[in-house]
Amino acid sequence: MTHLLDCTVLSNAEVAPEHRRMILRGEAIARDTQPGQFCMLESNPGLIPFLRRPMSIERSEEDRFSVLYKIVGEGTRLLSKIQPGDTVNVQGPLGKGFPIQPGYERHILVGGGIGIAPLPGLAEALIRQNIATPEVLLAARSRDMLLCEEDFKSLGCSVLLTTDDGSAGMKAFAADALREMKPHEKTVVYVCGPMIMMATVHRLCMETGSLCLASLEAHMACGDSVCMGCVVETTFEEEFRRMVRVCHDGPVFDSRHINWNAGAPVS
Amino acid sequence: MTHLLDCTVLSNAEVAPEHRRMILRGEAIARDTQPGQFCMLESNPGLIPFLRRPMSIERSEEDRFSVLYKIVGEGTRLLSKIQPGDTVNVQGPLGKGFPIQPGYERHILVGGGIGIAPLPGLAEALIRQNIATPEVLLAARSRDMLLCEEDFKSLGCSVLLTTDDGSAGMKAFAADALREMKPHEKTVVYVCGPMIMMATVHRLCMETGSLCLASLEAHMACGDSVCMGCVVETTFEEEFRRMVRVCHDGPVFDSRHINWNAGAPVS
Amino acid sequence: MTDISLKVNLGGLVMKNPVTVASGTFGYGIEYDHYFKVSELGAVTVKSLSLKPRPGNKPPRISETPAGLLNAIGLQNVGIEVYLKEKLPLLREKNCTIIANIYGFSPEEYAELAQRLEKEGGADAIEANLSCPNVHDAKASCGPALVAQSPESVAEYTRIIRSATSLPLYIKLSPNVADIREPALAAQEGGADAVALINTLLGMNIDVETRRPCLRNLVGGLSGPAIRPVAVKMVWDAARVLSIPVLGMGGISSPEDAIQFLLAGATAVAVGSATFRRPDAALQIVKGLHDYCARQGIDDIRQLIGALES
Amino acid sequence: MTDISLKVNLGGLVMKNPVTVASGTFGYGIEYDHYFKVSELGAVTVKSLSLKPRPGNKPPRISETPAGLLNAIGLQNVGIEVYLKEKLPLLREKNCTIIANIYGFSPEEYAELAQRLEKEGGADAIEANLSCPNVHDAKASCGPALVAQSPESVAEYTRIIRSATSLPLYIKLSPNVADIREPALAAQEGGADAVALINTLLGMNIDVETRRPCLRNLVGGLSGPAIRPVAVKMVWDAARVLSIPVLGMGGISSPEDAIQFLLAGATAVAVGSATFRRPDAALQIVKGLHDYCARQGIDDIRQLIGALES
Ligand SMILES: Cc1cc2nc3c(=O)[nH]c(=O)nc-3n(C[C@H](O)[C@H](O)[C@H](O)COP(=O)(O)OP(=O)(O)OC[C@H]3O[C@@H](n4cnc5c(N)ncnc54)[C@H](O)[C@@H]3O)c2cc1C
Ligand SMILES: Cc1cc2nc3c(=O)[nH]c(=O)nc-3n(C[C@H](O)[C@H](O)[C@H](O)COP(=O)(O)OP(=O)(O)OC[C@H]3O[C@@H](n4cnc5c(N)ncnc54)[C@H](O)[C@@H]3O)c2cc1C
Ligand SMILES: Cc1cc2nc3c(=O)[nH]c(=O)nc-3n(C[C@H](O)[C@H](O)[C@H](O)COP(=O)(O)O)c2cc1C
Ligand SMILES: Cc1cc2nc3c(=O)[nH]c(=O)nc-3n(C[C@H](O)[C@H](O)[C@H](O)COP(=O)(O)O)c2cc1C
Ligand code: FES
Ligand code: FES
Repeated sequence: MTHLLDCTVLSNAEVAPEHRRMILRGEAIARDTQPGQFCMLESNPGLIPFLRRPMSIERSEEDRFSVLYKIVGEGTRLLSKIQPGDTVNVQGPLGKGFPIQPGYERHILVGGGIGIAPLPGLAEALIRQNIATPEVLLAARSRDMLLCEEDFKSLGCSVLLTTDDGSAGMKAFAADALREMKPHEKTVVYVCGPMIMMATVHRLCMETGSLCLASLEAHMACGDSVCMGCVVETTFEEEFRRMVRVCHDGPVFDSRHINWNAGAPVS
Repeated sequence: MTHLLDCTVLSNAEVAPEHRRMILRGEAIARDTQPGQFCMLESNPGLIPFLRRPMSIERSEEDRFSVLYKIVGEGTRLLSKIQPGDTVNVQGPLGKGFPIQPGYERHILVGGGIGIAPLPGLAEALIRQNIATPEVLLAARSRDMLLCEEDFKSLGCSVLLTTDDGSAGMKAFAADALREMKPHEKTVVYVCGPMIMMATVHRLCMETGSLCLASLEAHMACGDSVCMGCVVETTFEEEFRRMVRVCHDGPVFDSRHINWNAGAPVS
Repeated sequence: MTDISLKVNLGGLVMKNPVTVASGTFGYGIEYDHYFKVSELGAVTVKSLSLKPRPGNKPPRISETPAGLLNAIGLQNVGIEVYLKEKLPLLREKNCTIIANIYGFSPEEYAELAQRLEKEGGADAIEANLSCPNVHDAKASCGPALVAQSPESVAEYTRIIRSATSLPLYIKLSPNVADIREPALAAQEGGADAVALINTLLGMNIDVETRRPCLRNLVGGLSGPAIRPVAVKMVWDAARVLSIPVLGMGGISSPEDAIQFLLAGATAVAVGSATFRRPDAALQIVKGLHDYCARQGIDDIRQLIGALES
Repeated sequence: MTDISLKVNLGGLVMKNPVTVASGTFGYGIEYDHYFKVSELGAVTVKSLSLKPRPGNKPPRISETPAGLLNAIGLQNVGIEVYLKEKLPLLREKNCTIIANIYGFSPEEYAELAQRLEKEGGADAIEANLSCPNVHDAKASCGPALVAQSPESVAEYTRIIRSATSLPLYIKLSPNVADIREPALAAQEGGADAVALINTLLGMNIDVETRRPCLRNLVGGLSGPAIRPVAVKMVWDAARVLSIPVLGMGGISSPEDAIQFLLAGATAVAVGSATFRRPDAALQIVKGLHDYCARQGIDDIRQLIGALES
């Protein structure tokens, strides 16, 4: 069930350079959220930006939920100006989250950059439901951009780090690091990050016979199934099933259903 | 000399319901301002509103100047959100202020509503230049909307009040109250307020032979003489002189040059 | 408070208030019934329906611009069969007044769509979209590639669709013309019961870092508050020469915006992109119209239609 | 840092950088010389000049809209005599490259203006405004009342102005057409050295409290960021079919906006309404273009012209 709620901002603090976590009070949304779902935030009262901003729900608990975001443009800049006590209108939860996969032996969470946002909630759910204590692979540009490392550790997860510049963990791409973790047929990989990273993780999983569940992004207008704006190309044969909505059929997809050669959906 | 300055906001406090005074630090502007001049304020970093907002400079002193404004729409609402310490880009001083008239016996300042904004600075200048201690007539909707009464009194001005609802001073229109003050040929009336009020004050002055200097408003795009957007119709005979720019030739005009029957320039 | 009537008649369709949604911005009409009772709108207008399901254009399909957005959806839709079988029953169950927007690749396809909709009770009125900017190859679409850009074609298409249905028929026009009165009059001559305007303005946005167009289709349709002044002007132009009513749209995001369209001559209005910002925007506008009438002492909203004082 | 050349040639006019201002948004070019050295712009374009001084329309003339504004100035200007006598010497003294925009009520008036400007050294290039939306009675102006809306008239006017001057001649076109390529090609055939586009989009804004139009002239021209996507699209359309260059404008308010126009095919750009927001907007855009080139490793800005990857 999706809600449209004025939520009170409880905090909006920096977690890394240009990265923030906003905690919002909104009971109905917090209650109904499944890991991997997202919400649409109104970043400002004015008309620019005109559209809401889609953000993964990081965690939800009792009457509150959090989003973890990176300041990249006007909308996120305006979000970053919001003060505790202010009100933000939120539409959510939206989309289909990570389908929990009880039949697998190993559960690996791969987060690249701000793409780790939906993963802490997923880790919690896997543990709470006694499915597994997931292994976590975090990739970032550099040490100071690594997010949530401590959060995962305090949940008991093993955490492997990679950075582009080697300032923490391995100096490697996420897929290469993942290869060293030796995923197999009984492994499910949950991945969220840049398209290019997800594509390589998908290919590795196809090699190793692992299940790969990828959380995609797309430019969204409505975020809620009515505009047909946010599609990705699938591998489905029938022409009219080719384009599926990230906001409605996703954002999480079985990576085999995505046409990774279609070109990045977001320019 | 007009300047384009990032000014630091020193305060932005309520002075009456929906009315605020913003004090800004901007030395060049403060130094060069004449009473009756105005400035163009950037109300927001975004593109809505797209245009700056014209505001009379209330007073200027050393390195600072103030504007007194009423919250009426999006631009002034955004101005009201600005916090002390924030920076506002200001273009000013602009236009021609009140031409000081030493040859007159009586100097009456008539301010209606937020129209009193440019008058405190004028009163100060008249006193400082030893021309006169002006008489002041303040008109407002009701008692709580009367602005600057104490400021004028502390300058030594006599202050007459009128309100639409009689909650302070006379229950009368400004022109009727002014009539009771018996302006004569040696009186100069400086007036700023709603068009309809200024038109009646103008007519009264024509009756009594007083000089009437009116500070007009107009919808402005540039505020600084290049767009031809802010004109008022004059009584000049030559067709091509008929339209004059409020931002450049005004905002203060000898009321005899204005065609008061042209219809309100601002809808 | 006295009773205020918001009822209007849009070319034979009685609407309990003058507010519908714009095609393509509200799915098939029932998706948002959990945000508000969509049957409280004067009507719901569904996404353009074609004979066959269509996959639409490749992504990205959306790009934001100042106070607006470009879209290049390319009419992705489930097709008339699925609409009739799966969507219509839900709309009927909710008691919605339905405007079915249709798109065809020939006048005959439009006629067939209209006929089937009427026969199977699939609509209370039909809006023929003769003005979609996104179904053509972008490199060709800069010219008068739209039916709505040729008054002759508008008249011809309208006549053919008209002969296929007795439902109220609206012709949706494009703002990408020099004189909106020409296609509007052509629609009227062809037998339309109303014209709907405006569809989106052709536009383009470029990512200067990658030097690529933000939309895969290069060109898209501009909607949202940015285009409102253009839309109001066109409604005003058209309403003064037409004897049939106008359904106005383009950038409406507040009750005041909607009232501008009514004053300019629209009999009813459609709320489009504003729904993306607020899913219940259309309902809030119905409420705002009521409040405005109450404040201004108007007991019948029809008093506002064309009431611009000029 | 290597040397970066921003120089372009706009139909015979060498500009040290591709940035000018849009006519009507920068007065007679010298007013803002105290904000920045206006001669640092590629050129200054002056307010439309007519043979006689014109008082323009009655106020209000300006109305703000989302991310834009409507204007109905009606070409208030000092006339060519005063321009030559009072404004030109100042522009020359400052060493400005001058594009003189002209407006006439007949092709002959345009020709006379062009001839006098050339004879008296009043311009380095001429921009003929065939597309002002504000000089007609609003109730008549909804139709193709503008010269620029008729390709035949554009060709005819261009030929006649062309024969009167050997200065670089730019024809300024209107976006209120179905296909911008038609008037653009007509201008080229008529002998223009470049086309300038876009002028403002016709629009209207209504004050719902008073039920009156916000502009006394009812209708005005829409400019500002809101129209940028429409302008970029038209530049792209025109540039692909023309062999003469395009001067692009419409909603440019940042260096990135200007680069969009270059990538779409403009050889130079004009900054209009953005100057109202920031008097030195045009100069900031020159600086931003330089920075972009430096960042992207481009040593000649002409490499960007039409370089959209599509
Ligand atoms: C389902 C979903 C979940 C998301 N979750 C998160 C999250 O948890 N944390 C987070 O920081 N970001 C998340 N994003 C991306 C986030 O929505 C964009 O970064 C944000 O909308 C940018 O807004 P802006 O105005 O700051 O930037 P803009 O000025 O709009 O754009 C700046 C850059 O961001 C890109 N961008 C803009 N909108 C989107 C979009 N909808 N999707 C992808 N890229 C975009 C643009 O192409 C551009 O390169 C998510 C996106 C989706 C679709
Ligand atoms: C020379 C000059 C000096 C001014 N000095 C002051 C001052 O000292 N204090 C003060 O509070 N206001 C002053 N104003 C008016 C002030 O500029 C407007 O109230 C303000 O721009 C409204 O902006 P907004 O976005 O809040 O309202 P909007 O949403 O733009 O408009 C709200 C209402 O205000 C009217 N309005 C908008 N712009 C103007 C304008 N430029 N002039 C007149 N009315 C307008 C509109 O018609 C509308 O009715 C002055 C105007 C001028 C031209
Ligand atoms: C994402 C999107 C999809 C649209 N799809 C259609 C469509 O299928 N058929 C149609 O006639 N108009 C379509 N339109 C145009 C709208 O119905 C409307 O005419 C236009 O958006 C202007 O209104 P607005 O500014 O309120 O959005 C679409 C608009 C948008 C933004
Ligand atoms: C206030 C104003 C006055 C204008 N006057 C003229 C003019 O005299 N001649 C002309 O050719 N264009 C005129 N224009 C149009 C601009 O030159 C330009 O084509 C248009 O505004 C689009 O650019 P912009 O969005 O950057 O403002 C005027 C525009 C504005 C806003
Ligand atoms: S964003 Fe509108 S359908 Fe997905
Ligand atoms: S506001 Fe532009 S000339 Fe006065």
